[in-house]
Amino acid sequence: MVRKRSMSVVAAIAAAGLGLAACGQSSGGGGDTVELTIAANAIAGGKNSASAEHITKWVIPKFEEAQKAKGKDVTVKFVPSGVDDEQYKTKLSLDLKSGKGADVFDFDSIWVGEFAEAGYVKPLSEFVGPEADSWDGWAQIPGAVQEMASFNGKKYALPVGTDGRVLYFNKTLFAKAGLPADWQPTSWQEILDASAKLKSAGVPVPIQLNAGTAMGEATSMQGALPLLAGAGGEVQQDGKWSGASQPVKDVLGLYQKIYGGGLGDPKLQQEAKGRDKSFQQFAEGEVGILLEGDYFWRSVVNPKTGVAPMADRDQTVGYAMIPAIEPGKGIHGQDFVSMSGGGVRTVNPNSAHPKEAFELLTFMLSPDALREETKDGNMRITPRTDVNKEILAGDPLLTFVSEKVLPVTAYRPPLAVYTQVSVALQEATAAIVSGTAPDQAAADYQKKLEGIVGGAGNIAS
Amino acid sequence: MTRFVLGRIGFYTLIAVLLAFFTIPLLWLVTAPFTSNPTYEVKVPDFTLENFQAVIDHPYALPSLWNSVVLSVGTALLVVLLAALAAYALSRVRLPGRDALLYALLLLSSIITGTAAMVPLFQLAVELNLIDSQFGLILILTGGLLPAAIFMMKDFMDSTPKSYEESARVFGASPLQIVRHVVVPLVRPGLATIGVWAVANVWGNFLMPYLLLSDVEKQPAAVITYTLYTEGGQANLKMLSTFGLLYSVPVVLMYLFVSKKYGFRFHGGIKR
Amino acid sequence: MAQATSPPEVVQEDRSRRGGYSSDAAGLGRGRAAAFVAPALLLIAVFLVFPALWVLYLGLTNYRLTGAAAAEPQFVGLDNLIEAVTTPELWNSTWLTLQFVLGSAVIGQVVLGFTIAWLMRDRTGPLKRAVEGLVILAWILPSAIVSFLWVALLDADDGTLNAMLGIPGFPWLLDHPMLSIIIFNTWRGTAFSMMLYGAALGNVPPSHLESARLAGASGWQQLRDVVFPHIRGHILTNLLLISLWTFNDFSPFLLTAGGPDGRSEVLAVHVYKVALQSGELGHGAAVSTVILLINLVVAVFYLRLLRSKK
Amino acid sequence: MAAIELRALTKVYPGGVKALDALDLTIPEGEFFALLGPSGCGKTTLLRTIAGLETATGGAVVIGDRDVTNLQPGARDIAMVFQDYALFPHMDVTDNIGYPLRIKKVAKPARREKAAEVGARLGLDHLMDRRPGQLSGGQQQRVALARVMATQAQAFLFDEPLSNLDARLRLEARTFLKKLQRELGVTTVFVTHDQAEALAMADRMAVMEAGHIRQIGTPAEVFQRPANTFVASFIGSTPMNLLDGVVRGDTLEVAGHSVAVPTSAKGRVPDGAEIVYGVRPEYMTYAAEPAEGAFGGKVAIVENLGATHLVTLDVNDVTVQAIVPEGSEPAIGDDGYALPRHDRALVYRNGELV
Repeated sequence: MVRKRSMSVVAAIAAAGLGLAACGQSSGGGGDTVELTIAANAIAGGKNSASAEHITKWVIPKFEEAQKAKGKDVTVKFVPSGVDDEQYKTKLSLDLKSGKGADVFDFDSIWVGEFAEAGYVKPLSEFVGPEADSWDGWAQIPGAVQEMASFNGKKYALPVGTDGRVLYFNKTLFAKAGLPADWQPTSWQEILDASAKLKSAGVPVPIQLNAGTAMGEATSMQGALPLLAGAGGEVQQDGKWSGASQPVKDVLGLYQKIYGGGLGDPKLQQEAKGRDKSFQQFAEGEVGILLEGDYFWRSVVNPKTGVAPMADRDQTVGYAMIPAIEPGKGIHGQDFVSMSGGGVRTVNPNSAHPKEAFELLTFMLSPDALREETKDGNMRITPRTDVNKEILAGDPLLTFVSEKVLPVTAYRPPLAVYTQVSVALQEATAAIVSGTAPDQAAADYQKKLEGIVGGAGNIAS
Repeated sequence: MTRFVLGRIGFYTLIAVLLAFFTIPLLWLVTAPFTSNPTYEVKVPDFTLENFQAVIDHPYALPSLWNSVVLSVGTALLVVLLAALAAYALSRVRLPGRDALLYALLLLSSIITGTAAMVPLFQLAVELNLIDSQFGLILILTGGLLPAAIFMMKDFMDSTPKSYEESARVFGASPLQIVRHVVVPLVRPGLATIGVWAVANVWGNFLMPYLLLSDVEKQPAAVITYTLYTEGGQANLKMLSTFGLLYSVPVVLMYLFVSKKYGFRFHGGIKR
Repeated sequence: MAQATSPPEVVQEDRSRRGGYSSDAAGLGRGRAAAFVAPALLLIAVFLVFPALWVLYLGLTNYRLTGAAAAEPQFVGLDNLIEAVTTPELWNSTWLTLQFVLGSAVIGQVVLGFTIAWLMRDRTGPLKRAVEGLVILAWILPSAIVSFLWVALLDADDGTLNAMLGIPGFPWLLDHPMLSIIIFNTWRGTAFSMMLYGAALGNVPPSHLESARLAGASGWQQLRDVVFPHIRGHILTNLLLISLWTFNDFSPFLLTAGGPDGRSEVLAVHVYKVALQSGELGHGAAVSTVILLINLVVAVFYLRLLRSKK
Repeated sequence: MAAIELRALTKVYPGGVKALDALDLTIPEGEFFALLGPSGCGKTTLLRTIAGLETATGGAVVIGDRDVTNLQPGARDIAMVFQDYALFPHMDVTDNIGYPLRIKKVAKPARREKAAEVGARLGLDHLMDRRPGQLSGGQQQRVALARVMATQAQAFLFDEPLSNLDARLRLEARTFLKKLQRELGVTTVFVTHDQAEALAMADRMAVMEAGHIRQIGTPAEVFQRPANTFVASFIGSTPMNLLDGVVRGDTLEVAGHSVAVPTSAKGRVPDGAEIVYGVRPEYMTYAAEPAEGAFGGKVAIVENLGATHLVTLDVNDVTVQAIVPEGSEPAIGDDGYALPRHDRALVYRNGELV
């Protein structure tokens, strides 16, 4: 008797374990009501809190209302996240691979290519219909920004925003070093000269140029890549990757002059939380020049909501465009360069209601929605020129970026292998910081590159 | 006598050093939450409570603590129950290949905690329809913790004298009665140890809950902690430190409760 | 074994069970023992063995999280494995991991954990609770928060440690990355060993210690002659588990991000970088396989070491 | 109360070690029976096989009128006291004593009542709320006994019940146990390696060696007439003198002396046979003067046994021992003579008693 009972108890526990779980879920999407979900790496009270609140408090009720007016019963649910980009990407990939995921989701434009190759996203016109191409908003989005959401000439998503990188500088320190408050260098040498003056004026960190692997992608975006563009190079061009080329050597040479010449703090580049510290140091007036994105202005030194707030930001923080190595020697013969990234938003190819989902997509990029989203100090550069003109007026830096920087900016190649190339580039800068010669570091970079992109045949040097 | 005094002095010096070693890193956690603008520096706080207000106002922070409790306690109970039964049987009955099997499972369990295992685990969860289910997550976490738990538990089982069970058996107790009346009380410190271990493992686990639970209302505090950053990845130290402090309180309470209730040790006191 | 002359009084049903009940202490028998083990084994089989084997298989493909290789992964055989073991980074990571395991687990956690358990063995009250509580707190705090604590402690300019030692600007994490993560992990993980040894010491009959003390054994002799033999099994388990976990411990990443220049890139961090940051899951799985093999060697080493003394 | 009967009981361990070899034994109802033997002789295995903790490889165990060979221990209606008492450390004395009743689903108040009653009988009434760890060895032993008594089983099995007590307590416990068994009248089998304990307590005893019973009998029988040289050397606080000898007609030639064939062996040993002549030191009369049939030699050692002394004589390079009363012990080096008691001397041939 006892034996039987103990056996059955055990079996019951095991069965309950799997059985219960199996009945735990019910599939959504009933008859008349269209249920949509929208996912973004944003969460109320945390990362990108304002976007999350915009979605839940404005987009969803307004969209549902608008649909109701058209006689459609649509409910939208927001699935928030608030994690590292890599983790968000992992989760998205796993969801999409399994045919799950939200109907509408945000992701980084740099992933468009790899997601498209993996079949996680599809050209919008293929499954949404012709309205994807005929959306009137496209006319308001600059070609370069449209390109961000495209792959192999097809539109996979709608861009939701973009950014640009500039040189920030501390006017107080500049005054101390006898430098002008409207500083605008036109060559790398001028940057080095200014740094040297800051150094003699006793500024602890004359210039902070992100380097090394600890900073991760920040080293590429706020360091190696804009400089590469300034030296007239691109990390990948016409299907060939840039190896130990002259531009790469020039970039590494500049790093060498800064960190070998005592103009930057090499230790800061190696610390795991070095970037956070560089922000704090800038806010505390210890950094003279800093290459950063507009995000730094909006979210780091923002007097109200920043993580390293500067009460006198508008008076103290100056900004300048990133010059080419010498005038006219930048990419496409430019005098000034920058790098941009940005988010895109698309419809899940697995969505049961792609048309409604696309409507939500366009609704969120309507001028009204963008205006609503960017009010109350939550300013950012939207993809629409018409909206930007209107909303950015109050913010000098964003206007500056939108008007001066975006026309000269460049984007990263949207390929899966880029992340590894980026790491190799970061390693090359790390080697410089710890004393390797630029030529040697460039040669090592090329060797590494060959392993990543599949042989020397894919490399131009 | 002097030797005794010296011993006492040595003992308390050692304890003081240990306490310092374990306390000093925690200083930040007790100062930063009460500081208006915390940095990576331990400063005398200005004793503001606004950070706590911010955490209380956070829509997901406090509920996520409850989710953590559900996940970790659920996993711990399941781990302790299943590991105790299995370890007892393995300790008392020689099943063929027992030791080799245990070692193999233990080694495999180290793979499962690695980053590379997330794809198989995710797809498995999808197939079994365990996505977005806290119960499913508990099952998955339990599976990963069981080999080590059985391994530890078996040691505790092995070191209890068999005569207790034989005695109960002669009095007519059934195997389950023996386990309930005799074995479980005897290995209670072991059970408590493994329970706390399981809780600690789940409590800080971020990746699996994040991947397997999409619904933010089901996500534990470890996931919410990760959200307290800006779009550029900068930590919101106000929220992080304060939430971190609140985050650690339930586990400390749980530990104190367990150690008080179950952690006391039994001395057989038989062989004299 | 049967014996023919049973008395007629024998109840008939018992005949069929001749020799059929088990002689283990609790009278479980193999059948019931299997039933006790079954639920745990079921969960392990489904949620551990199966995915683990899947990982081993992934190691033989060029699978990636995204890109074309995600859509149609190719079987590449041992290519990943060969690539993994021929890159110097892997062996650098292995060497660092061995230092990490030996320093923080075997020497740090085990010795410190045992010492605390030993010092606290006969104590009750607030001192014991304070010591144990703090040690446990270090263990159960989520790593996302712990990393901030240690950055605040070890920071070169504003760190508590440098302030206490009066050496502002000393970059612990850069000049001594391995030492830093070893001490960090000792701090973080001692609790487990402390608890395990605490519980194990509770099983050492006090009378054994008394008689050793009466025989004039010194503290060390008591440990060696009475305590260690009694808890040998626990020591083996402890070493095995701690080493295994430390091998796969990812938390150094939070402190040093593997740097500077890979000088603290232990294997778990290496896998994280390969599998998650670069998205090369196939390659990452192959490195996991290598880690598994190294773990196997370590486990066999411990078994030999502690079995031979029996 | 029930008799215990073992029929051709055999226990072979995996690996081929034969712990019990076809044992036959009957223990009548109410008897206090000792299993005695050196360690490893199989006595504990035998007890555990009776209890059902070991499975018999062959043969049968019958308790009362039931063949229990294939019953679980709990179904055999027996109770056992373990060497370490196996008191549950997490239960107080009341719960320990009441545990067998808990298994029998007796309600808690009834359990407590019974435990109190049994506890009082064993003088444990003031200890009922303590845990085993807080009790002395003697108290623990009594709790273990009380727990067994509470079962009202057909038979009690004790595994070395006294070995964990210190020497003084052991004597007390011996008397106590014997008295208790008398009063209860429950068939009791106990295992011991201490022959004095067996002699003192048992109604009857079995002496075991290597899985075999070498002798069964009352303590007096076993002490006075050990059935073989093994039992002879094992029983007795001083070992029996076992001297090699040869039969020469009516006399035996032992250690260079000629002694008469003892009464018990008269006419049962052929001339010229090699025998062993056995006589306990207690049955030797020591004198300083030579006597007819006495072993003469030099005093080698004198050991003080308290009220008596054990004198070891060197008789033509053979050791002969005799017990000497208080006050008449010789000095080392003296000449001495030990005269065996004719009616107590024994002759063994091929190891067996003639």
